[in-house]
Amino acid sequence: MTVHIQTADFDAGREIAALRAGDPLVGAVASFIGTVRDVNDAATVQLMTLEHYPGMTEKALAAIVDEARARFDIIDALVIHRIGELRPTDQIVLVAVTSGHRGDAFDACRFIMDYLKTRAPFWKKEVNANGARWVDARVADDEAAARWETPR
Amino acid sequence: MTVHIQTADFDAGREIAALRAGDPLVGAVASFIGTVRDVNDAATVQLMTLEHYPGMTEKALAAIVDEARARFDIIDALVIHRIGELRPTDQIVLVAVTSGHRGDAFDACRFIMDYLKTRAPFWKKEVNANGARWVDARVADDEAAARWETPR
Amino acid sequence: MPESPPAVIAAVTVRVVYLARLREAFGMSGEKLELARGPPTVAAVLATLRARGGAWDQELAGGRAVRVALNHQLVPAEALVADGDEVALLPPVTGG
Amino acid sequence: MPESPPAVIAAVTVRVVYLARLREAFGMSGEKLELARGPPTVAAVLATLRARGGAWDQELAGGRAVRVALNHQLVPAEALVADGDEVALLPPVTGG
Repeated sequence: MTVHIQTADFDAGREIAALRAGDPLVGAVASFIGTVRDVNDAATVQLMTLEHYPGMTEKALAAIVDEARARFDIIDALVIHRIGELRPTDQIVLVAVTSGHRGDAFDACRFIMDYLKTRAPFWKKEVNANGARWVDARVADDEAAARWETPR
Repeated sequence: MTVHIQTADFDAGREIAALRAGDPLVGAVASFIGTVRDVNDAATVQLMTLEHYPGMTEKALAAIVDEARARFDIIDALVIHRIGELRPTDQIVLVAVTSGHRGDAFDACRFIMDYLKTRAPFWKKEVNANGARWVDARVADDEAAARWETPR
Repeated sequence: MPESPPAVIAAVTVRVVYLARLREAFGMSGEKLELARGPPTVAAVLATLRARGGAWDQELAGGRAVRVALNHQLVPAEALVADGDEVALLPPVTGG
Repeated sequence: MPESPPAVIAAVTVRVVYLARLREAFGMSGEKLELARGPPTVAAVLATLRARGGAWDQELAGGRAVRVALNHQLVPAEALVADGDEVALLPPVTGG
Protein backbone atom coordinates (compact mmCIF):
# COMPACT_ATOMS: atom_id res chain seq x y z
CA MET A 1 0.00 0.00 0.00
CA THR A 2 1.79 3.12 -1.23
CA VAL A 3 0.84 6.78 -1.32
CA HIS A 4 2.89 9.45 -3.05
CA ILE A 5 2.35 13.22 -3.19
CA GLN A 6 4.69 14.74 -5.76
CA THR A 7 5.18 17.59 -8.18
CA ALA A 8 6.82 15.31 -10.76
CA ASP A 9 4.87 13.49 -13.42
CA PHE A 10 4.55 9.71 -13.20
CA ASP A 11 4.80 6.84 -15.67
CA ALA A 12 1.44 5.14 -15.17
CA GLY A 13 2.40 2.04 -17.14
CA ARG A 14 5.55 1.52 -15.13
CA GLU A 15 3.74 2.06 -11.82
CA ILE A 16 0.98 -0.39 -12.72
CA ALA A 17 3.51 -2.97 -13.89
CA ALA A 18 5.52 -2.59 -10.68
CA LEU A 19 2.40 -2.99 -8.52
CA ARG A 20 1.66 -6.47 -9.87
CA ALA A 21 5.21 -7.49 -10.78
CA GLY A 22 5.91 -11.14 -10.13
CA ASP A 23 2.79 -11.78 -8.05
CA PRO A 24 1.01 -14.82 -9.49
CA LEU A 25 -1.94 -14.31 -7.15
CA VAL A 26 -2.92 -11.17 -9.04
CA GLY A 27 -5.60 -11.78 -11.66
CA ALA A 28 -6.96 -8.25 -11.96
CA VAL A 29 -5.49 -4.76 -12.04
CA ALA A 30 -7.92 -1.84 -12.08
CA SER A 31 -6.53 1.63 -12.49
CA PHE A 32 -7.63 5.19 -12.92
CA ILE A 33 -5.80 8.23 -14.23
CA GLY A 34 -7.24 11.70 -13.73
CA THR A 35 -6.06 14.34 -16.21
CA VAL A 36 -6.44 18.11 -16.60
CA ARG A 37 -9.21 19.06 -19.02
CA ASP A 38 -8.89 22.30 -20.90
CA VAL A 39 -12.52 23.18 -20.35
CA ASN A 40 -14.21 23.57 -16.98
CA ASP A 41 -17.54 25.35 -16.59
CA ALA A 42 -17.27 26.61 -20.16
CA ALA A 43 -14.06 28.59 -19.59
CA THR A 44 -10.82 27.46 -21.20
CA VAL A 45 -8.30 26.41 -18.60
CA GLN A 46 -4.74 27.60 -19.23
CA LEU A 47 -3.07 26.57 -16.02
CA MET A 48 -4.08 24.72 -12.89
CA THR A 49 -2.39 24.89 -9.52
CA LEU A 50 -2.89 22.03 -7.10
CA GLU A 51 -2.42 22.85 -3.45
CA HIS A 52 -2.65 20.46 -0.53
CA TYR A 53 -2.32 20.33 3.25
CA PRO A 54 1.08 18.79 3.93
CA GLY A 55 1.02 16.43 6.85
CA MET A 56 -2.66 15.67 6.56
CA THR A 57 -2.72 14.64 2.90
CA GLU A 58 -0.58 11.55 3.32
CA LYS A 59 -2.57 10.44 6.36
CA ALA A 60 -5.91 11.04 4.65
CA LEU A 61 -4.89 9.03 1.58
CA ALA A 62 -3.43 6.23 3.69
CA ALA A 63 -6.68 6.08 5.69
CA ILE A 64 -8.70 5.86 2.46
CA VAL A 65 -6.51 3.04 1.16
CA ASP A 66 -6.80 1.23 4.52
CA GLU A 67 -10.56 1.57 4.35
CA ALA A 68 -10.54 0.11 0.84
CA ARG A 69 -8.42 -2.78 2.07
CA ALA A 70 -10.89 -3.43 4.90
CA ARG A 71 -13.89 -3.34 2.57
CA PHE A 72 -12.56 -5.23 -0.45
CA ASP A 73 -10.44 -8.30 -1.09
CA ILE A 74 -7.43 -6.62 -2.63
CA ILE A 75 -3.75 -7.49 -2.79
CA ASP A 76 -2.11 -4.08 -3.17
CA ALA A 77 -2.99 -0.48 -3.96
CA LEU A 78 -1.14 2.61 -5.08
CA VAL A 79 -2.09 6.27 -5.07
CA ILE A 80 0.02 8.99 -6.69
CA HIS A 81 -1.30 12.55 -6.58
CA ARG A 82 0.51 15.48 -8.10
CA ILE A 83 0.66 19.00 -6.69
CA GLY A 84 1.89 22.29 -8.12
CA GLU A 85 1.36 23.70 -11.60
CA LEU A 86 -0.37 21.53 -14.18
CA ARG A 87 -1.59 22.18 -17.69
CA PRO A 88 -4.32 20.65 -19.88
CA THR A 89 -3.71 16.94 -20.65
CA ASP A 90 -1.28 16.65 -17.70
CA GLN A 91 -1.77 13.70 -15.39
CA ILE A 92 -3.11 14.61 -11.92
CA VAL A 93 -3.72 11.35 -10.12
CA LEU A 94 -3.16 7.61 -10.48
CA VAL A 95 -4.99 4.98 -8.47
CA ALA A 96 -4.14 1.35 -9.15
CA VAL A 97 -5.41 -1.73 -7.32
CA THR A 98 -4.51 -5.40 -7.67
CA SER A 99 -6.73 -8.29 -6.66
CA GLY A 100 -7.40 -11.92 -7.44
CA HIS A 101 -10.65 -10.99 -9.17
CA ARG A 102 -11.93 -7.99 -11.07
CA GLY A 103 -14.94 -7.14 -8.93
CA ASP A 104 -12.85 -6.21 -5.90
CA ALA A 105 -10.22 -4.46 -8.04
CA PHE A 106 -12.84 -2.26 -9.74
CA ASP A 107 -14.73 -1.55 -6.52
CA ALA A 108 -11.63 -0.64 -4.53
CA CYS A 109 -10.23 1.58 -7.28
CA ARG A 110 -13.48 3.49 -7.61
CA PHE A 111 -13.96 3.69 -3.85
CA ILE A 112 -10.49 5.20 -3.42
CA MET A 113 -11.16 7.79 -6.13
CA ASP A 114 -14.59 8.68 -4.72
CA TYR A 115 -13.22 9.14 -1.22
CA LEU A 116 -10.11 10.96 -2.44
CA LYS A 117 -12.37 13.42 -4.25
CA THR A 118 -14.28 14.27 -1.07
CA ARG A 119 -11.86 13.61 1.81
CA ALA A 120 -8.29 14.24 0.72
CA PRO A 121 -7.13 17.84 1.27
CA PHE A 122 -6.36 18.97 -2.27
CA TRP A 123 -7.56 22.17 -3.88
CA LYS A 124 -7.46 23.20 -7.51
CA LYS A 125 -7.05 26.77 -8.59
CA GLU A 126 -7.38 27.37 -12.29
CA VAL A 127 -6.31 30.21 -14.52
CA ASN A 128 -8.44 31.01 -17.55
CA ALA A 129 -8.98 34.14 -19.65
CA ASN A 130 -11.04 35.63 -16.79
CA GLY A 131 -8.25 35.28 -14.25
CA ALA A 132 -7.62 32.82 -11.43
CA ARG A 133 -10.32 31.08 -9.39
CA TRP A 134 -10.64 28.25 -6.94
CA VAL A 135 -12.47 25.32 -8.52
CA ASP A 136 -15.85 24.63 -6.94
CA ALA A 137 -16.53 21.26 -5.35
CA ARG A 138 -19.02 19.16 -7.30
CA VAL A 139 -22.22 17.86 -5.75
CA ALA A 140 -21.78 14.77 -7.94
CA ASP A 141 -18.60 13.97 -6.03
CA ASP A 142 -20.41 14.06 -2.69
CA GLU A 143 -23.10 11.83 -4.14
CA ALA A 144 -20.53 9.38 -5.49
CA ALA A 145 -18.87 9.10 -2.08
CA ALA A 146 -22.23 8.82 -0.31
CA ARG A 147 -23.15 5.78 -2.38
CA TRP A 148 -20.48 3.78 -0.54
CA GLU A 149 -22.24 4.48 2.78
CA THR A 150 -25.39 2.57 1.88
CA PRO A 151 -25.58 -1.18 1.27
CA ARG A 152 -25.25 -1.96 -2.41
CA MET B 1 -12.79 2.55 -30.68
CA THR B 2 -10.21 -0.15 -31.25
CA VAL B 3 -10.24 -3.92 -30.76
CA HIS B 4 -7.19 -6.13 -31.12
CA ILE B 5 -6.89 -9.91 -30.88
CA GLN B 6 -3.24 -10.89 -30.77
CA THR B 7 -0.75 -13.47 -29.55
CA ALA B 8 1.85 -10.82 -28.72
CA ASP B 9 2.05 -9.14 -25.33
CA PHE B 10 1.08 -5.46 -25.03
CA ASP B 11 2.54 -2.44 -23.27
CA ALA B 12 -0.44 -1.30 -21.18
CA GLY B 13 1.13 2.02 -20.24
CA ARG B 14 1.86 2.89 -23.84
CA GLU B 15 -1.63 1.86 -24.98
CA ILE B 16 -3.31 3.92 -22.26
CA ALA B 17 -1.12 6.92 -23.03
CA ALA B 18 -1.89 6.65 -26.75
CA LEU B 19 -5.63 6.42 -26.10
CA ARG B 20 -5.75 9.83 -24.40
CA ALA B 21 -2.79 11.45 -26.16
CA GLY B 22 -3.31 15.12 -26.86
CA ASP B 23 -7.04 15.14 -26.14
CA PRO B 24 -7.77 17.94 -23.65
CA LEU B 25 -11.40 16.84 -23.32
CA VAL B 26 -10.26 13.70 -21.49
CA GLY B 27 -10.42 14.06 -17.72
CA ALA B 28 -10.63 10.39 -16.79
CA VAL B 29 -9.00 7.17 -17.97
CA ALA B 30 -10.22 3.92 -16.44
CA SER B 31 -8.43 0.75 -17.33
CA PHE B 32 -8.34 -2.91 -16.49
CA ILE B 33 -5.68 -5.55 -17.02
CA GLY B 34 -6.50 -9.22 -16.57
CA THR B 35 -3.55 -11.48 -15.78
CA VAL B 36 -2.95 -15.23 -15.48
CA ARG B 37 -3.08 -16.44 -11.87
CA ASP B 38 -1.03 -19.46 -10.95
CA VAL B 39 -3.81 -20.93 -8.85
CA ASN B 40 -7.30 -21.81 -10.10
CA ASP B 41 -9.64 -24.08 -8.15
CA ALA B 42 -6.73 -25.04 -5.87
CA ALA B 43 -4.60 -26.55 -8.65
CA THR B 44 -1.37 -24.83 -9.69
CA VAL B 45 -1.57 -23.58 -13.25
CA GLN B 46 1.54 -24.17 -15.34
CA LEU B 47 0.32 -23.08 -18.76
CA MET B 48 -2.86 -21.62 -20.15
CA THR B 49 -3.99 -21.74 -23.77
CA LEU B 50 -6.47 -19.18 -24.97
CA GLU B 51 -8.56 -20.16 -27.96
CA HIS B 52 -11.13 -18.02 -29.74
CA TYR B 53 -13.55 -18.12 -32.68
CA PRO B 54 -11.87 -16.09 -35.42
CA GLY B 55 -14.33 -13.96 -37.32
CA MET B 56 -16.83 -13.77 -34.50
CA THR B 57 -14.47 -12.51 -31.78
CA GLU B 58 -13.74 -9.15 -33.40
CA LYS B 59 -17.44 -8.58 -34.11
CA ALA B 60 -18.48 -9.57 -30.59
CA LEU B 61 -15.93 -7.21 -29.00
CA ALA B 62 -16.82 -4.36 -31.35
CA ALA B 63 -20.51 -4.84 -30.49
CA ILE B 64 -19.70 -4.72 -26.77
CA VAL B 65 -17.70 -1.52 -27.20
CA ASP B 66 -20.52 0.00 -29.28
CA GLU B 67 -22.99 -0.90 -26.55
CA ALA B 68 -20.75 0.78 -23.96
CA ARG B 69 -20.57 3.88 -26.12
CA ALA B 70 -24.36 3.96 -26.39
CA ARG B 71 -24.83 3.56 -22.64
CA PHE B 72 -22.10 5.82 -21.32
CA ASP B 73 -20.65 9.21 -22.13
CA ILE B 74 -17.19 8.12 -23.23
CA ILE B 75 -14.63 9.55 -25.62
CA ASP B 76 -12.69 6.47 -26.70
CA ALA B 77 -12.21 2.83 -25.77
CA LEU B 78 -9.65 0.14 -26.43
CA VAL B 79 -9.76 -3.62 -26.01
CA ILE B 80 -6.75 -5.87 -26.49
CA HIS B 81 -7.18 -9.59 -25.87
CA ARG B 82 -4.41 -12.11 -26.23
CA ILE B 83 -4.74 -15.64 -27.55
CA GLY B 84 -2.37 -18.59 -27.59
CA GLU B 85 -0.10 -19.85 -24.83
CA LEU B 86 0.14 -17.81 -21.64
CA ARG B 87 1.84 -18.42 -18.32
CA PRO B 88 1.21 -17.19 -14.76
CA THR B 89 1.59 -13.39 -14.40
CA ASP B 90 1.20 -12.92 -18.20
CA GLN B 91 -1.23 -10.23 -19.32
CA ILE B 92 -4.43 -11.56 -20.93
CA VAL B 93 -6.61 -8.56 -21.58
CA LEU B 94 -6.55 -4.76 -21.49
CA VAL B 95 -9.63 -2.57 -21.49
CA ALA B 96 -9.12 1.19 -21.36
CA VAL B 97 -11.77 3.91 -21.59
CA THR B 98 -11.45 7.69 -21.73
CA SER B 99 -14.16 10.13 -20.72
CA GLY B 100 -14.62 13.66 -19.46
CA HIS B 101 -15.57 12.35 -16.02
CA ARG B 102 -14.68 9.32 -13.97
CA GLY B 103 -18.16 7.88 -13.46
CA ASP B 104 -18.66 7.10 -17.13
CA ALA B 105 -15.06 5.90 -17.55
CA PHE B 106 -15.37 3.43 -14.65
CA ASP B 107 -18.83 2.25 -15.68
CA ALA B 108 -17.89 1.70 -19.32
CA CYS B 109 -14.65 -0.11 -18.47
CA ARG B 110 -16.41 -2.47 -16.09
CA PHE B 111 -19.33 -2.97 -18.46
CA ILE B 112 -16.98 -3.96 -21.27
CA MET B 113 -15.16 -6.45 -19.04
CA ASP B 114 -18.39 -7.95 -17.70
CA TYR B 115 -19.80 -8.40 -21.19
CA LEU B 116 -16.49 -9.64 -22.59
CA LYS B 117 -16.42 -12.31 -19.88
CA THR B 118 -19.84 -13.65 -20.87
CA ARG B 119 -20.25 -12.82 -24.58
CA ALA B 120 -16.89 -12.84 -26.34
CA PRO B 121 -15.92 -16.24 -27.74
CA PHE B 122 -12.74 -17.01 -25.82
CA TRP B 123 -11.96 -20.24 -24.03
CA LYS B 124 -9.19 -20.99 -21.57
CA LYS B 125 -7.60 -24.38 -21.29
CA GLU B 126 -5.18 -24.79 -18.45
CA VAL B 127 -2.44 -27.28 -17.77
CA ASN B 128 -1.69 -28.20 -14.18
CA ALA B 129 -0.13 -31.22 -12.49
CA ASN B 130 -3.32 -33.20 -13.17
CA GLY B 131 -3.20 -32.56 -16.91
CA ALA B 132 -5.09 -30.24 -19.24
CA ARG B 133 -8.66 -29.10 -18.69
CA TRP B 134 -11.04 -26.50 -20.05
CA VAL B 135 -11.69 -23.80 -17.49
CA ASP B 136 -15.26 -23.72 -16.20
CA ALA B 137 -17.36 -20.61 -16.66
CA ARG B 138 -18.07 -18.79 -13.40
CA VAL B 139 -21.59 -18.11 -12.20
CA ALA B 140 -20.24 -14.84 -10.76
CA ASP B 141 -19.47 -13.68 -14.30
CA ASP B 142 -23.05 -14.28 -15.43
CA GLU B 143 -24.28 -12.40 -12.39
CA ALA B 144 -21.92 -9.50 -13.05
CA ALA B 145 -23.18 -9.19 -16.63
CA ALA B 146 -26.81 -9.54 -15.55
CA ARG B 147 -26.47 -6.54 -13.23
CA TRP B 148 -26.19 -4.29 -16.29
CA GLU B 149 -29.61 -5.47 -17.47
CA THR B 150 -31.49 -4.03 -14.51
CA PRO B 151 -31.81 -0.32 -13.71
CA ARG B 152 -29.08 0.78 -11.30
CA MET C 1 -50.39 -38.01 -61.33
CA PRO C 2 -53.41 -35.73 -61.37
CA GLU C 3 -52.44 -33.81 -58.20
CA SER C 4 -50.10 -30.84 -58.36
CA PRO C 5 -46.61 -31.60 -57.08
CA PRO C 6 -45.83 -30.65 -53.46
CA ALA C 7 -44.08 -27.31 -52.92
CA VAL C 8 -40.39 -27.89 -53.31
CA ILE C 9 -38.53 -27.52 -49.99
CA ALA C 10 -34.94 -26.78 -50.89
CA ALA C 11 -32.54 -28.79 -48.77
CA VAL C 12 -30.69 -26.57 -46.27
CA THR C 13 -27.01 -27.29 -45.79
CA VAL C 14 -25.11 -25.37 -43.15
CA ARG C 15 -21.52 -25.28 -42.03
CA VAL C 16 -21.37 -26.32 -38.36
CA VAL C 17 -18.38 -25.21 -36.30
CA TYR C 18 -17.38 -26.87 -33.02
CA LEU C 19 -15.33 -24.84 -30.58
CA ALA C 20 -13.08 -25.55 -27.60
CA ARG C 21 -14.43 -28.43 -25.47
CA LEU C 22 -16.97 -29.40 -28.16
CA ARG C 23 -14.28 -29.65 -30.83
CA GLU C 24 -12.42 -32.13 -28.65
CA ALA C 25 -15.54 -34.04 -27.64
CA PHE C 26 -16.66 -34.47 -31.25
CA GLY C 27 -13.17 -35.02 -32.64
CA MET C 28 -13.62 -32.42 -35.38
CA SER C 29 -13.60 -28.67 -35.79
CA GLY C 30 -16.65 -28.60 -38.03
CA GLU C 31 -18.57 -30.20 -40.85
CA LYS C 32 -21.22 -29.59 -43.48
CA LEU C 33 -24.65 -30.66 -42.28
CA GLU C 34 -27.80 -31.12 -44.33
CA LEU C 35 -31.03 -30.62 -42.43
CA ALA C 36 -33.30 -33.54 -43.22
CA ARG C 37 -36.81 -32.22 -42.71
CA GLY C 38 -38.95 -29.69 -40.87
CA PRO C 39 -38.32 -26.00 -40.33
CA PRO C 40 -34.63 -25.12 -40.71
CA THR C 41 -33.90 -23.72 -37.27
CA VAL C 42 -30.96 -23.75 -34.88
CA ALA C 43 -32.99 -26.20 -32.81
CA ALA C 44 -33.22 -28.50 -35.84
CA VAL C 45 -29.44 -28.39 -36.22
CA LEU C 46 -29.01 -29.37 -32.59
CA ALA C 47 -31.63 -32.12 -32.83
CA THR C 48 -29.97 -33.55 -35.93
CA LEU C 49 -26.63 -33.71 -34.13
CA ARG C 50 -28.06 -35.13 -30.89
CA ALA C 51 -29.71 -37.92 -32.85
CA ARG C 52 -26.22 -39.31 -33.47
CA GLY C 53 -26.12 -40.36 -29.80
CA GLY C 54 -22.96 -40.79 -27.73
CA ALA C 55 -20.91 -37.64 -27.17
CA TRP C 56 -23.28 -35.70 -29.43
CA ASP C 57 -26.30 -36.46 -27.31
CA GLN C 58 -24.35 -35.97 -24.11
CA GLU C 59 -22.76 -32.61 -24.94
CA LEU C 60 -25.88 -31.13 -26.52
CA ALA C 61 -28.38 -32.32 -23.90
CA GLY C 62 -30.86 -29.64 -22.89
CA GLY C 63 -29.21 -29.04 -19.55
CA ARG C 64 -25.78 -28.22 -21.02
CA ALA C 65 -25.07 -24.55 -21.54
CA VAL C 66 -24.17 -24.60 -25.23
CA ARG C 67 -24.82 -21.32 -27.04
CA VAL C 68 -25.17 -20.96 -30.76
CA ALA C 69 -23.74 -18.28 -33.05
CA LEU C 70 -25.36 -17.95 -36.47
CA ASN C 71 -22.98 -16.23 -38.86
CA HIS C 72 -21.02 -14.90 -35.83
CA GLN C 73 -24.04 -13.58 -33.91
CA LEU C 74 -25.43 -15.28 -30.81
CA VAL C 75 -28.98 -16.43 -31.54
CA PRO C 76 -31.76 -18.33 -29.74
CA ALA C 77 -32.76 -21.89 -30.69
CA GLU C 78 -35.77 -20.65 -32.70
CA ALA C 79 -33.57 -18.71 -35.14
CA LEU C 80 -33.98 -19.80 -38.77
CA VAL C 81 -30.92 -20.94 -40.67
CA ALA C 82 -30.43 -20.65 -44.41
CA ASP C 83 -28.41 -22.61 -46.92
CA GLY C 84 -24.73 -21.79 -46.53
CA ASP C 85 -24.99 -20.31 -43.04
CA GLU C 86 -22.28 -20.87 -40.46
CA VAL C 87 -23.68 -22.31 -37.25
CA ALA C 88 -21.15 -22.39 -34.41
CA LEU C 89 -21.64 -24.30 -31.17
CA LEU C 90 -20.02 -22.49 -28.24
CA PRO C 91 -19.37 -23.85 -24.76
CA PRO C 92 -19.69 -21.18 -22.02
CA VAL C 93 -17.00 -18.61 -22.72
CA THR C 94 -14.11 -18.08 -20.31
CA GLY C 95 -12.01 -15.24 -21.70
CA GLY C 96 -10.82 -12.05 -20.04
CA MET D 1 -10.17 34.58 51.72
CA PRO D 2 -12.01 31.72 53.50
CA GLU D 3 -13.35 30.10 50.33
CA SER D 4 -11.23 27.63 48.32
CA PRO D 5 -9.97 29.07 45.04
CA PRO D 6 -11.90 28.24 41.82
CA ALA D 7 -10.59 25.31 39.77
CA VAL D 8 -7.94 26.65 37.46
CA ILE D 9 -9.01 26.53 33.81
CA ALA D 10 -5.81 26.48 31.82
CA ALA D 11 -5.98 28.72 28.77
CA VAL D 12 -6.11 26.71 25.53
CA THR D 13 -3.98 27.99 22.68
CA VAL D 14 -4.20 26.25 19.31
CA ARG D 15 -2.45 26.65 16.01
CA VAL D 16 -5.05 27.51 13.37
CA VAL D 17 -4.24 26.75 9.71
CA TYR D 18 -6.08 28.37 6.79
CA LEU D 19 -6.05 26.56 3.48
CA ALA D 20 -6.68 27.44 -0.16
CA ARG D 21 -9.53 29.93 -0.54
CA LEU D 22 -9.58 30.64 3.21
CA ARG D 23 -5.88 31.48 3.28
CA GLU D 24 -6.47 34.07 0.59
CA ALA D 25 -9.66 35.42 2.17
CA PHE D 26 -7.97 35.86 5.56
CA GLY D 27 -4.66 37.03 4.15
CA MET D 28 -2.65 34.57 6.23
CA SER D 29 -1.76 30.88 6.25
CA GLY D 30 -2.35 30.49 9.98
CA GLU D 31 -1.95 31.91 13.45
CA LYS D 32 -1.86 31.05 17.13
CA LEU D 33 -5.27 31.49 18.73
CA GLU D 34 -6.13 31.55 22.43
CA LEU D 35 -9.63 30.41 23.28
CA ALA D 36 -11.14 32.98 25.66
CA ARG D 37 -13.72 31.06 27.67
CA GLY D 38 -16.13 28.16 27.66
CA PRO D 39 -15.52 24.56 26.56
CA PRO D 40 -12.53 24.34 24.21
CA THR D 41 -14.19 22.86 21.13
CA VAL D 42 -13.82 23.22 17.38
CA ALA D 43 -17.07 25.21 17.50
CA ALA D 44 -15.43 27.62 19.97
CA VAL D 45 -12.51 28.12 17.61
CA LEU D 46 -14.89 28.95 14.77
CA ALA D 47 -17.00 31.27 16.95
CA THR D 48 -13.89 33.12 18.13
CA LEU D 49 -12.83 33.70 14.53
CA ARG D 50 -16.31 34.69 13.30
CA ALA D 51 -16.51 37.30 16.04
CA ARG D 52 -13.86 39.25 14.15
CA GLY D 53 -16.50 40.10 11.54
CA GLY D 54 -15.79 40.89 7.87
CA ALA D 55 -14.27 38.08 5.83
CA TRP D 56 -14.06 35.92 8.97
CA ASP D 57 -17.76 36.07 9.59
CA GLN D 58 -18.56 35.72 5.93
CA GLU D 59 -16.34 32.71 5.18
CA LEU D 60 -17.21 30.84 8.37
CA ALA D 61 -20.96 31.46 8.30
CA GLY D 62 -22.99 28.36 9.12
CA GLY D 63 -24.09 27.81 5.54
CA ARG D 64 -20.54 27.68 4.15
CA ALA D 65 -19.11 24.20 3.77
CA VAL D 66 -15.94 24.61 5.80
CA ARG D 67 -14.62 21.39 7.32
CA VAL D 68 -12.22 21.18 10.20
CA ALA D 69 -9.21 18.89 10.65
CA LEU D 70 -7.90 18.51 14.18
CA ASN D 71 -4.30 17.32 14.12
CA HIS D 72 -4.83 16.16 10.51
CA GLN D 73 -8.09 14.27 11.16
CA LEU D 74 -11.49 15.53 10.01
CA VAL D 75 -13.64 16.14 13.10
CA PRO D 76 -17.14 17.47 13.88
CA ALA D 77 -17.71 20.86 15.51
CA GLU D 78 -18.23 19.28 18.94
CA ALA D 79 -14.69 17.86 19.03
CA LEU D 80 -12.61 19.06 21.97
CA VAL D 81 -9.31 20.81 21.28
CA ALA D 82 -6.31 20.81 23.61
CA ASP D 83 -3.44 23.20 24.11
CA GLY D 84 -1.01 22.98 21.21
CA ASP D 85 -3.41 21.26 18.81
CA GLU D 86 -3.41 22.09 15.10
CA VAL D 87 -6.85 23.11 13.89
CA ALA D 88 -7.08 23.43 10.10
CA LEU D 89 -9.98 25.04 8.26
CA LEU D 90 -10.61 23.35 4.91
CA PRO D 91 -12.79 24.59 2.06
CA PRO D 92 -14.53 21.77 0.13
CA VAL D 93 -11.77 19.68 -1.42
CA THR D 94 -11.34 19.49 -5.18
CA GLY D 95 -8.45 17.10 -5.81
CA GLY D 96 -8.28 14.04 -8.05
